[in-house]
Amino acid sequence: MTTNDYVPDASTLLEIYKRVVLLHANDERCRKVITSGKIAMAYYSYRGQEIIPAALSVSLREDDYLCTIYRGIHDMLAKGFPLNELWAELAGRKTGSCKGKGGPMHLTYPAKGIMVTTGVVGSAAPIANGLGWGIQIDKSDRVAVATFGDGASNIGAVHEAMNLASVWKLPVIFLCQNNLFSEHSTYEKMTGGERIADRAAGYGMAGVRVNGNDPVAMYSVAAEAIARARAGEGPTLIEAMTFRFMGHNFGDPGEYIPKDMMAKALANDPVPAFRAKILSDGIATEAELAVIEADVDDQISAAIEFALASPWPELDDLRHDVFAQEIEA
Amino acid sequence: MTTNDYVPDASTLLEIYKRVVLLHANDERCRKVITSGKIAMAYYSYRGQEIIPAALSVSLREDDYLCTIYRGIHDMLAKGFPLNELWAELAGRKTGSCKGKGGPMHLTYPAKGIMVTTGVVGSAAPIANGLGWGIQIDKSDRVAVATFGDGASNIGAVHEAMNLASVWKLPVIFLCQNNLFSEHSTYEKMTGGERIADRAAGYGMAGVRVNGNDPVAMYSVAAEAIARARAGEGPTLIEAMTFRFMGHNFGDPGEYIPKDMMAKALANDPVPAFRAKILSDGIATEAELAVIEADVDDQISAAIEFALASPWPELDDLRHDVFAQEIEA
Amino acid sequence: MSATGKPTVSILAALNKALVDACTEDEKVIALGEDLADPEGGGIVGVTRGLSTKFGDDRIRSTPIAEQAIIGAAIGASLIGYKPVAEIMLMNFTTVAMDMIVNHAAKLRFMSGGQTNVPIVIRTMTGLGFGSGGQHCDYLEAWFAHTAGIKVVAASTPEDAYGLLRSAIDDPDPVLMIENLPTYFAPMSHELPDSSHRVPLGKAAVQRKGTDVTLVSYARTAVEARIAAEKVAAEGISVEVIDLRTIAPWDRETVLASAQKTGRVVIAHEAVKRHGIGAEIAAVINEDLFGALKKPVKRLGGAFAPVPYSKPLEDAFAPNAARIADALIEIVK
Amino acid sequence: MSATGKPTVSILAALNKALVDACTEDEKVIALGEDLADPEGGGIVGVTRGLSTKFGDDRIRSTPIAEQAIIGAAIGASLIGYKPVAEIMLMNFTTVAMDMIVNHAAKLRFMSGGQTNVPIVIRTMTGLGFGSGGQHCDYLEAWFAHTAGIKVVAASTPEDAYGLLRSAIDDPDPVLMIENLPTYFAPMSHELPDSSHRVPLGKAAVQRKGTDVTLVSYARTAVEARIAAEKVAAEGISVEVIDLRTIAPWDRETVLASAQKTGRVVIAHEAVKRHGIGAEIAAVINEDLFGALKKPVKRLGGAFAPVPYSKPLEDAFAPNAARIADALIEIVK
Ligand SMILES: Cc1ncc(C[n+]2csc(CCOP(=O)(O)OP(=O)(O)O)c2C)c(N)n1
Ligand SMILES: Cc1ncc(C[n+]2csc(CCOP(=O)(O)OP(=O)(O)O)c2C)c(N)n1
Ligand SMILES: [Mg+2]
Ligand SMILES: [Mg+2]
Repeated sequence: MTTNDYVPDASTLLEIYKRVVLLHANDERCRKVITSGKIAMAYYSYRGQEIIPAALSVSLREDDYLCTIYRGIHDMLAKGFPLNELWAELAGRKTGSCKGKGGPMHLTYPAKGIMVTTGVVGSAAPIANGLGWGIQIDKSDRVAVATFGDGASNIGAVHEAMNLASVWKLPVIFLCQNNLFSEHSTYEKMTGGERIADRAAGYGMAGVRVNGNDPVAMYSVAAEAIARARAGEGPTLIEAMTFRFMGHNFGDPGEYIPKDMMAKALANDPVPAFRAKILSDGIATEAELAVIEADVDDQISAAIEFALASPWPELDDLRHDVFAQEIEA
Repeated sequence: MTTNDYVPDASTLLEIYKRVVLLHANDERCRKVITSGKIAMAYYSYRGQEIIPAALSVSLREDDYLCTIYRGIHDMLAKGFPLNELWAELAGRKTGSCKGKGGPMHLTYPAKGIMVTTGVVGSAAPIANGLGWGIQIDKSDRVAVATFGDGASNIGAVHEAMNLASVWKLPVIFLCQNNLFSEHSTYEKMTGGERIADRAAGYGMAGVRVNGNDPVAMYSVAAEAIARARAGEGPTLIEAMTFRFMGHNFGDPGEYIPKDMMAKALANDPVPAFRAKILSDGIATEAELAVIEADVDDQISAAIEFALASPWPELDDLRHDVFAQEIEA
Repeated sequence: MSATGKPTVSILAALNKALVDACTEDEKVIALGEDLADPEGGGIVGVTRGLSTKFGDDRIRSTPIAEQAIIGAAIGASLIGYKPVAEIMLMNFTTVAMDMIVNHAAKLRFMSGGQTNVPIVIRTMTGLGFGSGGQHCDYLEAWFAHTAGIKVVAASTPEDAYGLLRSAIDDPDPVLMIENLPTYFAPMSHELPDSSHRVPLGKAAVQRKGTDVTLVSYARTAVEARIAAEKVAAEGISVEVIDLRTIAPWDRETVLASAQKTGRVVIAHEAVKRHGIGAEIAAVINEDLFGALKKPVKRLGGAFAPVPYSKPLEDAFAPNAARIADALIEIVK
Repeated sequence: MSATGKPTVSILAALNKALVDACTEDEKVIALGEDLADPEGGGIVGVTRGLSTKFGDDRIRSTPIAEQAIIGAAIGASLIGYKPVAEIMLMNFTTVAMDMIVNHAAKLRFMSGGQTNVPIVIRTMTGLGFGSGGQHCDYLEAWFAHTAGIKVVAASTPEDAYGLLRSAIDDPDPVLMIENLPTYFAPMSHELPDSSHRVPLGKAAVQRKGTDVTLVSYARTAVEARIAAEKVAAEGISVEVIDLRTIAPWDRETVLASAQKTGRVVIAHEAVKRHGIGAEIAAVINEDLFGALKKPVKRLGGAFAPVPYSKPLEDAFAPNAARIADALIEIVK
């Protein structure tokens, strides 16, 4: 783990934890709601990866940009995606952020800088560069974050994007959430080289591997990269080590995951560990955390109610938003 | 420059020089013939890069494979592409290796292991992997060479290919001929990182930068990489530093090339330098070289005559070689 | 696998057997793709399950997520005598490999003057029905049909799935096989095809004889077409149901003969209607049977929009049995 | 630029002025592509020459050879208010960027429910005539016309080149502009268009009025079409020449009205005939004018083969003025 000047104070850690609570609770609810049959959707649980976006996002502003992937609801909630618009979109309702047209793999909410969610591996990175280019022309200190998985590091789009970001010195953070698996394939088997972070050197770009499940380390590495980008000093590749507890997607029994590997990961579940730290460091009391957690649960319940009470799109909506002009029937 | 156990003896150096003579003379003729109007073709001169394939190819066998690019006639001649079939193809005649259908950018000659010439930047590399995969299944000690330029190092296909070659430990040599330009763009401006060779580390692959204009250094680096591949020890990325004297393609005045850069390059033209070394090392006499050079000129003249005397394809040929079955008119 | 009682054989099972039989009969048949080998689950839906265990890691390989590298490796191996079956998990991901497929696989035979050829099969999966939205269920066959040098096939029965895949592997040129996700699993047949079974490329199947109207479709839409034909039969409409099976080159002879006979043609596919496969077929029918048709050729296809997520919109996107039936009733009016 | 004497204005000059004017009038217009800026020669044929000098390196940028990165950067900048004009040097290289173009640029507006839009222009060059062979001159417009969410335009005159490019830049959605290499340079007009000139997207041009036959084409083929029409006029055949200008969505109204009037239609394009643009147009004409045509719609297009290198084969590949004239004569027989 690298150390730098960016150390989270108590209130920052509490803020990170609050976001973790939201992410953690929302994931649990998604799986519950699918099981209950209330909403049918393709769902890619991020359970186990909550710390990463929570610790990153506290250094981001509303006007910073995010491009994420199908497994990105944690990234988006941390960036401020509102629960009603989220749940209505997951439910395919007209009140969803994308009017029900996008769904879980294409969640978008520009008001909070959430510009693109892609279902195509690697494709968030080249688009984030364009956001960075715009920021550069604007002479602003905003930043753009592209997040993707370990598997995505081996696809062409990510390579092209990192080289361009480096030669253009773009204010882009490439956040690789290395959860050790791409679908059913292990990171070691599919990825040449010791660490994905090492590839940054080949682009003349800053690169760092960090324990993404450690809120302090993740915060400091993210804060440093974001500061670098804001200062116009170019992009950073962050490889955040983590694990996904729930398999690739909802319904994946994960038989391909070695039992001991899973056991070890579960034993190191970062969320309870972080909760314990918050308590032991005296950052918050059990009672205070209970309030935070209950409050989040109520918000999510309300959002689900809102979603399920919302109207479906009309068939006519198929002819809108293809172009600015509507398509004749 | 790296050193290793692979040092070319006198006869090897002479063989390399003989190939250089052929490459050098054929390039001159191509430009002459175009100027004369006898043959109209898109031509990408490799003048200045002759040493690289000459010094590589003496360690290759006929049954090794090559995938190259539009700027690849030097690579192919060094690998044994016969002059008649070459010139007839350049002239678009039925007697050409590709029956006139492929032309200068798609020269192919499997009998000498010349499997693919692509006009798409980067696309030789993924295909070379497949040749390497076949070699692996065959349990043979053949190797496959993919050659491409510095500009190609920034495109996705090359990245995907190098990672796959590394994780599959394929017998593939990735030969990047870094002539400092991609069309009108400089290497420094378009490429992140100090050296392209450094990117190999990110794939867990052997990588080396070498002066491609130095026959001894180029030979040793190539011989080592080929030996590694034959031994089943996996791929190598070779970055061979060189320069192209004639601009991107025939007719490119090259105004974008800094005058001093060009002057310096011309002053270090590797071909006369190598010729001088052959003489000063007493590897051959002036008289012997004169014979070699005259002989090559005669062969090329004969090939051009053969080509220009050859018949054009018939229009019906458009319906053949699309599929094994012919296309109905 | 008894010939009586409920069907037990799915398209997925037929595809799996086709791959097992091909690998068994010819050691030059090899396969690669993401999560394709058994350590990675034998394919995300299991089409390739068991292959790597049976035929070894040299021949059957899982790959990194790198579609250009996947198709490139298939092309290279095919140039030296192998018959690779490459999987592109979903058809939308062919978009990252179009250079390899179109500029290389489809063209190398021609550009080399026949010195080389590319006997690869590219299997890819797609289809509406799972709410996967705009980037996971497009039908893009029209792009490949427009490309000289590659053939395109799709099956709507286990027998055809088996026979087409075997013929595609036997074929000396690249073949793209489109598989439909929602119809992988339903048992449709009683017997797994025997290893000698082949479906010739370029030959359509007349799945139901009829006299009033010709219904041309393929892939999942052919399943819907059969249901629609059954439905309108009750109303006394006799439909000739043609499953193209090979989308490119499509079987002009069979389609034109049927159109000549019935004088009415409906073409239906899940792909976007505009500039879809139906356009070429309709154009050819009109050229060939000018003045001989009783009604203009009717085309049904996907809406001119990306595939929507929301269920009611997704359901409305493409022709189904009900909409095809309506078109059949309307055209015979 | 005198209105008398020989023409002096080429399509290339018109395109260059369109870019200069657009950048001058709107600082949100930016451009990127390989060798596009002046230090790299201002574009390999000079379409973008002078832009980076005039508007600066921030707005006008040369890129590495990385088409996915090029289109991705254009998309990203367009999401936050910029109007990027991205160049893909040759149309065959769109194959490496199809994911960015099709899965992203064309779909983001819809998938985001209209929260975002992608006002980019992709300029790309192609065309037969320089012996560049199988990977450098394909016309692939049919792929994009089949894709909901992106428009496709091509010009055959300097005025249209200017007006289409300006309209494409003004348009709030992605537009693919196909430029023809062989017809860049020939002076065709006397005046460079004025900066207010626009050609509305979706509107075809009737470039010659006629009564016997409707000739539909676009891009370089429209140039050949005008020559062919002139040629057969001598033989007393009156041809109505329509240049689509916008290939997708194409102008049904203009084409159908003309077809209705003449009762005979020839469609010609350089792209491969099978499953080309002509198929959709022919299919629609036949649906709409069923029974009203005097002759079946005739389609001319590229051979079903990769583009060959050898001159005689390349010359034979696609329709030219002579072959179009033959088709016109035959259809009025
Ligand atoms: C170009 C492309 N190829 C294949 C897929 C299918 N696919 C979806 S997710 C996935 C695994 C991605 O793994 P990783 O990048 O590590 O992200 P994670 O899912 O682990 O978060 C694959 C192969 C895809 N979406 N896009
Ligand atoms: C994918 C793709 N993009 C763009 C081009 C156009 N192009 C042809 S050669 C070239 C420059 C390649 O430079 P480099 O890789 O250094 O090879 P060199 O020509 O210097 O040998 C470019 C951009 C292409 N052929 N393919
Ligand atoms: Mg992963
Ligand atoms: Mg170069």
